[in-house]
Amino acid sequence: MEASEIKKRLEELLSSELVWKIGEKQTGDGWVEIPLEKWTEACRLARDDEKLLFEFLRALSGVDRPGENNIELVAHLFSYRHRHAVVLKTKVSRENPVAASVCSVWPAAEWYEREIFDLLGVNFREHPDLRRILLPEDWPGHPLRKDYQQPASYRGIPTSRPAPEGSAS
Amino acid sequence: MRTVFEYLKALQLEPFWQQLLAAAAVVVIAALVFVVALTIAGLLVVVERRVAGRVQSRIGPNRVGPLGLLQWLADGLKLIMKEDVIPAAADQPLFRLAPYLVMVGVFSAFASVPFGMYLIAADVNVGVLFILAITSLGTVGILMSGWASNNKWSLLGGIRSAAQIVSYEVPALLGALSPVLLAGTLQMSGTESEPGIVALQGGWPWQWFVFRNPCALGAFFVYFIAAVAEGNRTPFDLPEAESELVAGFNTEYSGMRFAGFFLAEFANVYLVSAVATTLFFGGWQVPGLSLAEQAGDPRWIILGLVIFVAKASIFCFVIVWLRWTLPRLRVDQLMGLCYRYLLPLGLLCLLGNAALVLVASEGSTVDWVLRLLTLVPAAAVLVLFFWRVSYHIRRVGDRVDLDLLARGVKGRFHPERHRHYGKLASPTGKGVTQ
Amino acid sequence: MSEILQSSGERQELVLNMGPHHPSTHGVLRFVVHTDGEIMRRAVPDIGYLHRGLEKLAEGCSWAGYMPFTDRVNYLEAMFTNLAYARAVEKLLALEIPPRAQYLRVMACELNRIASHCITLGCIAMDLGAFTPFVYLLRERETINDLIEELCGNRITHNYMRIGGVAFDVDESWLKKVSAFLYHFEPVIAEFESLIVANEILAKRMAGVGVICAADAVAWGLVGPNLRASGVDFDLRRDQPYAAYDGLQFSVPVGRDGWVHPDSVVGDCYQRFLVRVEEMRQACKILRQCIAALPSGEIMAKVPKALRPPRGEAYAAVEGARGEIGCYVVSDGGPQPYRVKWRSSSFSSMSIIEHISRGLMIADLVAVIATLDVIAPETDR
Amino acid sequence: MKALDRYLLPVARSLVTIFDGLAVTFSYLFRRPITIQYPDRIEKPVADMLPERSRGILEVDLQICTGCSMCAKTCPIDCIKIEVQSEPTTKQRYLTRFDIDIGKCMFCGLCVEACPTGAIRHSHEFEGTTCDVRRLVLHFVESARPVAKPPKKGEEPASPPLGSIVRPLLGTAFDPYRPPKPVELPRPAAQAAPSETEGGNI
Repeated sequence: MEASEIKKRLEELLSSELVWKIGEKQTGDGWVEIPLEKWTEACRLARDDEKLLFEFLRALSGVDRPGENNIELVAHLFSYRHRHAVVLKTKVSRENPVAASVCSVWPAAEWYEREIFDLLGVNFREHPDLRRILLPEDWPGHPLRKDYQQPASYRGIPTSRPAPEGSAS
Repeated sequence: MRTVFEYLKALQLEPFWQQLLAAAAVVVIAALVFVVALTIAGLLVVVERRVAGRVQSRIGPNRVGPLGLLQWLADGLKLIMKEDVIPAAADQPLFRLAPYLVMVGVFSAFASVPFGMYLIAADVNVGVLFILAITSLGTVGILMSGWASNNKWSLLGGIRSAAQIVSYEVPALLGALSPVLLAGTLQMSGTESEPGIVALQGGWPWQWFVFRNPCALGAFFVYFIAAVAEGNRTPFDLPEAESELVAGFNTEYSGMRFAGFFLAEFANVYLVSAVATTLFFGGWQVPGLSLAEQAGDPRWIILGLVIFVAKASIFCFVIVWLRWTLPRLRVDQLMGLCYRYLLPLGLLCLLGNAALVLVASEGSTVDWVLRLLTLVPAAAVLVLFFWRVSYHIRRVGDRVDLDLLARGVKGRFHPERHRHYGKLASPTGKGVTQ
Repeated sequence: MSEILQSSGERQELVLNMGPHHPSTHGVLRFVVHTDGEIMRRAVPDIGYLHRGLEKLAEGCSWAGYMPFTDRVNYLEAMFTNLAYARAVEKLLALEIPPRAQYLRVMACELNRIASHCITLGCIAMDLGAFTPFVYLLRERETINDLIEELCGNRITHNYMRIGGVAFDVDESWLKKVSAFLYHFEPVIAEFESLIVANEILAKRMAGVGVICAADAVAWGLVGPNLRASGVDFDLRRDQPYAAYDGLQFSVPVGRDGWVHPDSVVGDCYQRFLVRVEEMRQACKILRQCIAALPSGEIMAKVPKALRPPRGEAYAAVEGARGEIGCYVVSDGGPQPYRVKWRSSSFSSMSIIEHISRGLMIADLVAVIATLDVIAPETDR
Repeated sequence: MKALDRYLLPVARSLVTIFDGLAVTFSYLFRRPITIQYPDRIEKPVADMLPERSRGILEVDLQICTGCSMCAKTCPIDCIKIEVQSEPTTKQRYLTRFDIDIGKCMFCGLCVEACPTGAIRHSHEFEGTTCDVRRLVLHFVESARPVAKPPKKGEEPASPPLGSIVRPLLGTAFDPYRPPKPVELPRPAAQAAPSETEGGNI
């Protein structure tokens, strides 16, 4: 199914107006904007509906947009049976980033959401085991945020090696 | 004059000097056997690494000494100089004692290994029983090292090896009983006056116990597989399975103590092959000569020694070769193999031997038929094996040293030398000989 | 020894710490294994030891300058990660790639796939105790690395692809060397099969162990050989062809019951092992077709020196040796990528280990990790 | 019979497969090993064995370096540092510093592609072990050199053989670290002009 048909199908299921967007010169992938409160429901419908059958969560990534003061959750979905793909997006406010978890829809999302929590600081409600996955438990801050300052040292270990005397930077 | 003690008795000294000299003789012989066993274990380490290298199309140690034969001295020195770390929370006394128990278990068994006609430290009349009993002392040492190093991995390694060695004792014993049954005595070497297992076999293959009848061949396989398992060698090296248990029971050991475990393992490999040659392949018997002729001339005794060492090293090669070919069994499969396959086969071969010994007396036509019945299939398998080896060489090309970038170096992939160089690969073409 | 036996209700449990320096965890991974004797209750993976922040690094590089970093996402599949990033940015720029560059990309990727499978199959055999097959396949991998070194100058971190095409062209002698290698390598695969693949001990160690059904595989996001071994017949190169794959004929091996060994079930370790052996043979077939059909012409599209893709985002996926490697690129029109996200196959196959590790033995956990082919750098990025 | 099959078939299969596996390993005893016994038992130095495009340690042919520092700009990790000072009186621009920190370099080859005159290139040297990390910074400029004009198409000067520039700089592993001597401009006039550095983003 084409991207527009998928969007129409989703609108029927969610019974609410959705927006389909694409990049500046119509290059790259288009995506469907989902309101935050309908995020889990939209994902469940996308997986279970006969016409869509997106049972494969290809990737769940977070993009920090300090300009628009929100963090985007981007889900790339793919269906093995219908061989079609879609990109769903939702926006989470940057001050108290809390979103509903989609672990119940795709078990694969559990680790993706833990990574987004770890690197971007987005909390997920009813996530079975939300804790940092890549960084140590007590690492200050969330690195993938645009305004992240690298701490000078962690538990006494310097995080950057001084360039040897005479080197470039 | 068969043993040193008769020679001493002939000197007619006073009893005090008599006992002193006898004690000194015992100490000298024990030291001699220990040194021989140590050098054999050391050489076996180098042989294993050379064979492993050659099997994996690489070279193996060739820098220390001629052809790398002194590599084991270099390793030994290194291990002696290395710091001997004892973990803080380890159970000190047990930790220190464990390697000695394992070494005692293996090296003392060399006492009754018949290197030559008279070249045996103690030709006790319960030779086979002594060897199989003393080697299981190693289990205590391994369990002790597993527990004492206070490391979860070694604990698992220790428990696994205890279960393995104890359960493989039984098939090893059953396998060893068949030649004892054929010979009628437990004595390992023996002479024409009081015949032992080797003395009762002849020099030619059809006179060996292993080809006496098919059940004896089966008993050999049972014994060999069980003995390899008892020595913790692949495909049964569960206790120190590198990939699962890091290094099993000897994880925490270093320096001289680790060398103890290491040498004990290789001495055990030689012990297994020595016992296999003695029991099944007519140890030091020189083909074509009767016992009397061999006893007469010391040159034949030396030839017997050479023959024995040659046969034992063939089995050492087989054990080493198994290690670099086969994957490892899981613990439950290991136990299953022992109880479900080796035990019944061992019993079957023992009963079969007993029955056939009753039916076929020595030298009767039935006896000859049985010997041919085992010798011919064994020879056929050997010929099939060498044909299969030549097939593998022909398939990939006799020389793997193709030097892709014409670096002018012997050992790499030479596209120009490849017989199909110059023609572009056809889209549907198959490999050279599919 | 008291702290070893933590009592947890009905039977005491031994908590083992497998890793991060453990011979069978490839690279730096750690498993906290709760075992009851030999049988495992739970194996909780702990990743992050090799997290280098490659996604944060992208925000500091120029578009073309990030290419060398893509080699380091997965050091066994540098060509595939190069291609994923290059295709994502080309999708944003809507670039047309010359056909010769497409074929060169396919050849480089297939060579890299064979090298990566050599490591994987060797590691599976080595973890189960057979060290020799590992050395044989490493010897063949040396030859492939030499071929790639002659192509692009580096054995492992190739940095061969550029946005808009490839960096170096090939000549006749290189094609002849690849052909000579193919003639030499196909019988070596057959020899590997007769040495270890059908081996009863190996089969017994892997058949029926760590079974992953098709639904679980899709739900947990398994891709590539792991997915095909569970019976899902999907391959990006055939179903969503990119580069020059649509013109090439090759078959995609899929797991089935009783393949080679009667006890083997769809989705178990043994099927994952067999799928990779067959894929190596198919990669040789693809290479042969590419050598025959290599068009002449340009190897690089016209790309401005200071690259500024239009604002927008693109996701491009490539069928790597371990399955789909996706690169999600977001551009805000500036000279530097705004956000790069790597969809790595090891990350998702790592997440399923805890789910299937109940009831396995420790030796089986080693087999499961090896056949799922989990690579630490790709998991942590 | 089913149970008997399940009992005996594995035995048959294992005998056949182990037999064949042993045949393969035994066949390797008759084939030649492929080990290259680096570093001492090889016919020619490894640097000559490497293919032509092999990316080893960087070296700069200062005869044709125009000091444009394109390479410093394209390097993703900024490990190239160039300083060009112009002589106030004669307005002649001098290369006073060209350092490459080989400890940071990842041999990606982007600088070689960016260089218009092909001055910077990858030698086939790779044996750069040192005991002091400071010796990994290679200083190509000892005395101030006038910046070269971009050569005309025909007569490029003969470039020195690959690796000959960088091998003396690498030296052996145990050479002690000697800090680079500061490079002064040649002073036809009395006082030295204040140096304005251009290029080489620090």
